[in-house]
Amino acid sequence: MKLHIVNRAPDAGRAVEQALSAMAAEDRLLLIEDGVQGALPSLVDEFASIEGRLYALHEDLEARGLMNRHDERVEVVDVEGFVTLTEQAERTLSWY
Amino acid sequence: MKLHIVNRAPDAGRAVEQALSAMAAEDRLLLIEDGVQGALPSLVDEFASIEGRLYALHEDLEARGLMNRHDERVEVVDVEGFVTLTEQAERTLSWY
Amino acid sequence: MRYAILLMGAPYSDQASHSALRFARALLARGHRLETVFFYHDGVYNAARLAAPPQDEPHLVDGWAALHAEHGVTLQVCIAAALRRGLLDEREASRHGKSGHSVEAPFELTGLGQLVDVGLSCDRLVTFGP
Amino acid sequence: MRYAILLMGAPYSDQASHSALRFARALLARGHRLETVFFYHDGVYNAARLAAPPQDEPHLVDGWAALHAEHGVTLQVCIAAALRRGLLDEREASRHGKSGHSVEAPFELTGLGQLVDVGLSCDRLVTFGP
Amino acid sequence: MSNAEMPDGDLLVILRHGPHGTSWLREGLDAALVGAAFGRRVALLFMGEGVLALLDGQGAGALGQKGTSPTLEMLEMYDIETLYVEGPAMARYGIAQQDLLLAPVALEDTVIAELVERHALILTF
Amino acid sequence: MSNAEMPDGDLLVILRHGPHGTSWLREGLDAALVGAAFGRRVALLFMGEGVLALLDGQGAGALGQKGTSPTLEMLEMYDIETLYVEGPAMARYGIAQQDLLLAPVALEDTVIAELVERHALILTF
Repeated sequence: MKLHIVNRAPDAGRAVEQALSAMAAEDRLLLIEDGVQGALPSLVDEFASIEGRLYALHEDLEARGLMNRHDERVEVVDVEGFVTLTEQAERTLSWY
Repeated sequence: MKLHIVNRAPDAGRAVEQALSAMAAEDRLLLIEDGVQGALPSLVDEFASIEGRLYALHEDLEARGLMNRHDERVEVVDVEGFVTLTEQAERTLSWY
Repeated sequence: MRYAILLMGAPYSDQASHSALRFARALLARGHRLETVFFYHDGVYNAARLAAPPQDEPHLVDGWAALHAEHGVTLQVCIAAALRRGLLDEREASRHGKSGHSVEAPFELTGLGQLVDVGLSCDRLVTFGP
Repeated sequence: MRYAILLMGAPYSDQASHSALRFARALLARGHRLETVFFYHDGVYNAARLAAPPQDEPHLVDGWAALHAEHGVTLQVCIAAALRRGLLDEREASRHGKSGHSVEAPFELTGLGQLVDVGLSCDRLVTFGP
Repeated sequence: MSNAEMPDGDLLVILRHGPHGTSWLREGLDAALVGAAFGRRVALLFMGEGVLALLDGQGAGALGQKGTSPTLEMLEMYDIETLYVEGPAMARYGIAQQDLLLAPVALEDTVIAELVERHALILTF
Repeated sequence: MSNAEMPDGDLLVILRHGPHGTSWLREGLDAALVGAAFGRRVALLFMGEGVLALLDGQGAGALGQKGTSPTLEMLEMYDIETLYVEGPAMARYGIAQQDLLLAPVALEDTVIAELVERHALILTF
């Protein structure tokens, strides 16, 4: 299992599409920095194909006022959870 | 008349969409740097609404091997032509 | 006409600095006047006096300095953007208790107000973003 | 586990440096070892010794140095990316005939081969892009 | 909104980035504040991702980085009261007027070109 | 292409940017060359905009900036012969195999995940 990390806003390029196209069936995706915009209910459908394997970083949601606005299908983790995700994955790939 | 300048690749964000949405009826759009990718026939339809007012920079097309691959509806100008476009426009806006 | 350029891209990271320098040369060749190049955001990195690019690549810092020497173009660097990024002239270095400096003439550290002034007083402001 | 971090974003321009530093602190707190932070692309600007951010903002250069002092993390800066961008230690400055320097210990200029080595020898490499 | 309602101004700053992820928003706001401090008539347009700058409930970054919300609260003090937001972007991000700080006027794409027309200097961030 | 045809390797460098506009392509290729020079088995995947790196007929930049074509020609000398290109991206940019330098293998999205799986270290540029 690999962890894919996306830090770019959904509208800032192709990072999300590229991450999704490189994900294997059990891989996970973590949204950090402006990537957490993708957790908004109006944008989260982009991630429908990986439901249950989509994470977003608590600190970055909170700084942006998105903490109670994110879609409930996104699992929120804090930075300790980020470390745990990297422990559980054999490798990480970053898409920026 | 204003000159809008786009230097970002079509896939690198929303620069093209934002430039188009801010253009008045007589405004012109110049593609430079990675923006010249938009002159490829497979991508140029994005600019259908401003046909006749779309320019691309010769030097940047040439460096990328796009000089004979661009769509014929794009007017190619060199850097002197770029200066002329800025003379003719009251103001310039850059979208990056 | 009186032109100004706003440059916001780092040298050697994206093409903005190359584009801006080439455009500057072309407008001067055409007989226009270039009052100022204003460096903001990562554009301030263009003022790094120690830049040592490979010899077969254009030396952008020297390129700007030549524009100043030949045509009197002022090279204004936003001071707030520069200090954060470690670009200090002798005066700022001493003010911050640091030895050494990373910016020198003809680049000058200046306030952001200059950008608005120059943008409104020149006939054309052309922005080169990253 | 043995971790390495690859950082490619400039400080104060995007969040990558903040994210990387916070992640580094968290993995160390969790009992892992962080061997190296490798600075590449605009990440090399994190080594600018003269950085003078406003006092109410995090000082990232000092943040990295503290990580070295407290946990022995090596701070490796790609030399090719750094020289272009004006980031020279005393040795490189003298080699290029320039007075002064903009990078100092604990940051070390090193070859890109180190990145590949560290990426293959550590258990985890986490990249923070701009 | 009709033409008559849109005042002419000196400087229009177009903000196209959200908070925290990059310095664009802060650096764009700084340009606006400086312009206003020098006596210019300044308007702001929050476009695309920039609409997220206006969301209420923002905080500091995890390492204590300052956000931009405190700067937004200073706009009125600087007499920057002409605020526009791109309507289609609000729809895209699922944001309603009551989610927003301040009280920007929502514009359709077609009106943005007119707004641009009415300012002497436009800076895009 | 089936699994059996894809060799395992040490380093996969994913190149997602075109030439000239940014330094990403050059810096990614440098990482690949260094890896190969140190004896690692290196493969390249040109993805998205990165397919434009492979276009024939590129030149130097207007100020004399070196392009990346000369570097591509050095790949074989460094024993980097495992080259992949994203098929859907070729279609998007309207590029055919005969437009390309070298002879990369075109992959569908679904195979990219497998390719990633088969390398110990992946660097994205």
